[in-house]
Amino acid sequence: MALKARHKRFILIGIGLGLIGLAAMLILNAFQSNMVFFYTPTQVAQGEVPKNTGFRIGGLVEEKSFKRGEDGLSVRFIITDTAKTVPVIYKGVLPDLFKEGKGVVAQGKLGEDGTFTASEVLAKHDENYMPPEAAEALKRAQTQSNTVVMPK
Amino acid sequence: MNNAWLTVLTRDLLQAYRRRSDIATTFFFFVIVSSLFPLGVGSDSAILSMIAPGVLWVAALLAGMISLSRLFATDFADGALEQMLLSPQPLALLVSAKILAHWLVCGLPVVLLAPIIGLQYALPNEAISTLVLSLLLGTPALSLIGAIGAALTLGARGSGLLVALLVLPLYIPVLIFGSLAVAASQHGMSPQAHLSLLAAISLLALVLAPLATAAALRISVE
Amino acid sequence: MSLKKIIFALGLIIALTAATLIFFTHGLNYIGVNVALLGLGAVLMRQSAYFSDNFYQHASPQSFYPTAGRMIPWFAWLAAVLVIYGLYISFAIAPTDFQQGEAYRIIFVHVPAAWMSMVIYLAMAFWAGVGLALNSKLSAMMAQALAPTGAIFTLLALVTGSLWGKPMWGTYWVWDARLTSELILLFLYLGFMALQASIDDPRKADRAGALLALVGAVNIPIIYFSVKWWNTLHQGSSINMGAAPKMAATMFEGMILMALAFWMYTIAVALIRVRCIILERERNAGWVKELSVKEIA
Amino acid sequence: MQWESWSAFFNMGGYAFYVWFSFGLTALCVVWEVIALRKRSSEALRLTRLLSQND
Repeated sequence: MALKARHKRFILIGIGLGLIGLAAMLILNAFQSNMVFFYTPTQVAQGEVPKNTGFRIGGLVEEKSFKRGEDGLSVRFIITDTAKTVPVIYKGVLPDLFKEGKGVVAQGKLGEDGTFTASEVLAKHDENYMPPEAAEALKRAQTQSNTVVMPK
Repeated sequence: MNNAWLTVLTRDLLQAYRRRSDIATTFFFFVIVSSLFPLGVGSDSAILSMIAPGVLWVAALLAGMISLSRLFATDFADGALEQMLLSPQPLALLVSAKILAHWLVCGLPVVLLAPIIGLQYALPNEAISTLVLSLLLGTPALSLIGAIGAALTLGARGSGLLVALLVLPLYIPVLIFGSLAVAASQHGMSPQAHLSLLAAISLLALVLAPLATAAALRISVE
Repeated sequence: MSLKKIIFALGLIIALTAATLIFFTHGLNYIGVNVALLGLGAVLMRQSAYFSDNFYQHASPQSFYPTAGRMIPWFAWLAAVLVIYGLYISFAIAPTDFQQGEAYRIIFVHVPAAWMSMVIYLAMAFWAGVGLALNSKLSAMMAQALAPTGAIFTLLALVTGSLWGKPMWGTYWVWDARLTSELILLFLYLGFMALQASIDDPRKADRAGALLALVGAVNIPIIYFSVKWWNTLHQGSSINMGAAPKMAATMFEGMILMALAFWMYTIAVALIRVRCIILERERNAGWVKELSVKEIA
Repeated sequence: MQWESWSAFFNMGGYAFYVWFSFGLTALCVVWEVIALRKRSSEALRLTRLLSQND
């Protein structure tokens, strides 16, 4: 079958565009499913986490959950995503930004009893930068009226 | 569909058959590198199965890379490349035949061998099937992207090391998604997202890499 | 040059700068606006003096060499003034951060360096592409002159980032998407420079390097959007067009001043380097010999 | 002004190492690049002169 060169080029371009479209579909499909740097406590509760291996768990440190052990080194706290919680045990130095109510990512293993034994704890901070007075003012404004939307 | 395309493909395959020792190099490189790790790390099967996805993917990646510098070098030396540049057929099309030949010779054997190596690393069955699938979807991208690097360094000084410097950074996404897919199925998660990203990378490379390789060849041979 | 041509050239510069700014501040949200601006830029490029009838005359190394020489002091002084003012704002005026204390001041070098590492790569790929498409020597030389500075800024972004990460996140390095892709960017710069260095014929080296730069340009959006695609440790960007910056005004000011200072510095350094490259490559041209004789006298 | 004394300024709220290392390294890179470029241009000019004198 003798095709004209021009027709052949059109066919090739068509195939190329089709393949690119297919690739775009596959990428969209991938981002619909679960691909994350860390898992949330809700996912832990629903068992959507890797089994028999370490993983990262992320969320906020629950207010008033932080306790230091008798040895002065090990710490216990609870990670929450405001729906579910996971208790965490950790032995080692905490980053400076580690605070109750702030973001945290812990690497470690989930025990049989549902306690997460962390080998590394990292602080996750947000993209807000402001002087302490401004942060204080924002906080006050928020407690006065809950209608004020704070940047997360 | 296209005679010139088939000619290039069969010619490359025939050449590879005549120089079987070259194929064997790739093959044994993969086997030896992946067998060295247990000797260096220890025979603890828990550790081995933990590092298996990464190690096997890195070994496959390096095995595919060491044969890249030969992809266009022989054709360049015997003048066949110049004929291809002058031929009325689109160069990108002919280049795609050469890349397919490279994958059949260097990529496919690694895919077929992977289950055996996976057993050595105490991988569970589902993980082994994911490993094979991920290599099947990912290694074409390695050959395609590698061809750009091989064409760019044709005739450059110290091209072996240069190919590594140019190509390895571009390989990283393939490596990441490939090993994550295996790790996911190892730990009872679905590898589907990673596998579809691998397929997407291969498809994009299939469209763009032959064009870029053809342009690079025109620059290198003039 | 006629007034019409000057207006075209200015319009071109404004359109391309606006497109780049929108891309970096708002990402894909305004892709339509961005494409339109780039299209406008391309149309103006065809019209403007530099890229139509007089392109080859203006773009010859011979006429650019003295022009670059005249431009360098301007950009160098501008960089010096901006960096002094920027450092003053960053250290004396900008307040302490409410959660990171003084450590956040690393932002004043880290973010500008990270921006420059990406902007320089885009500029490099742009000049490389122009060099490849129009076969102009000077564009390829510009691309070559930008690469080392880009590599330095990429390295600085990585090192200052890890020095910031240690006290704040608790680690010098994590393999998250953004850090990893910035590392890949460094490798791409090094690969570009190594490829150019290892091809003896300079014209061939130009074109091979240009192709590599364009292939690698695919990586830049991956770096920028990785933060949004993957949920990672690295925080989102503080500055988005259309929304107020999530920073105190003086902090924002310091960061922008430092970024502008880095930008001016980059232009000055790239111009000095392009002059070196012109001298090294055109050594045997008559005008270079005349010039050197003139400079001795 | 943000600082009560020079020592407070240099201490950077306890983050002196990280902050000054970052800024110092940046300054070092810039100075190094400028010096290297000066060398390169004077070398290029010198060689060009040498070539033109040989004619």
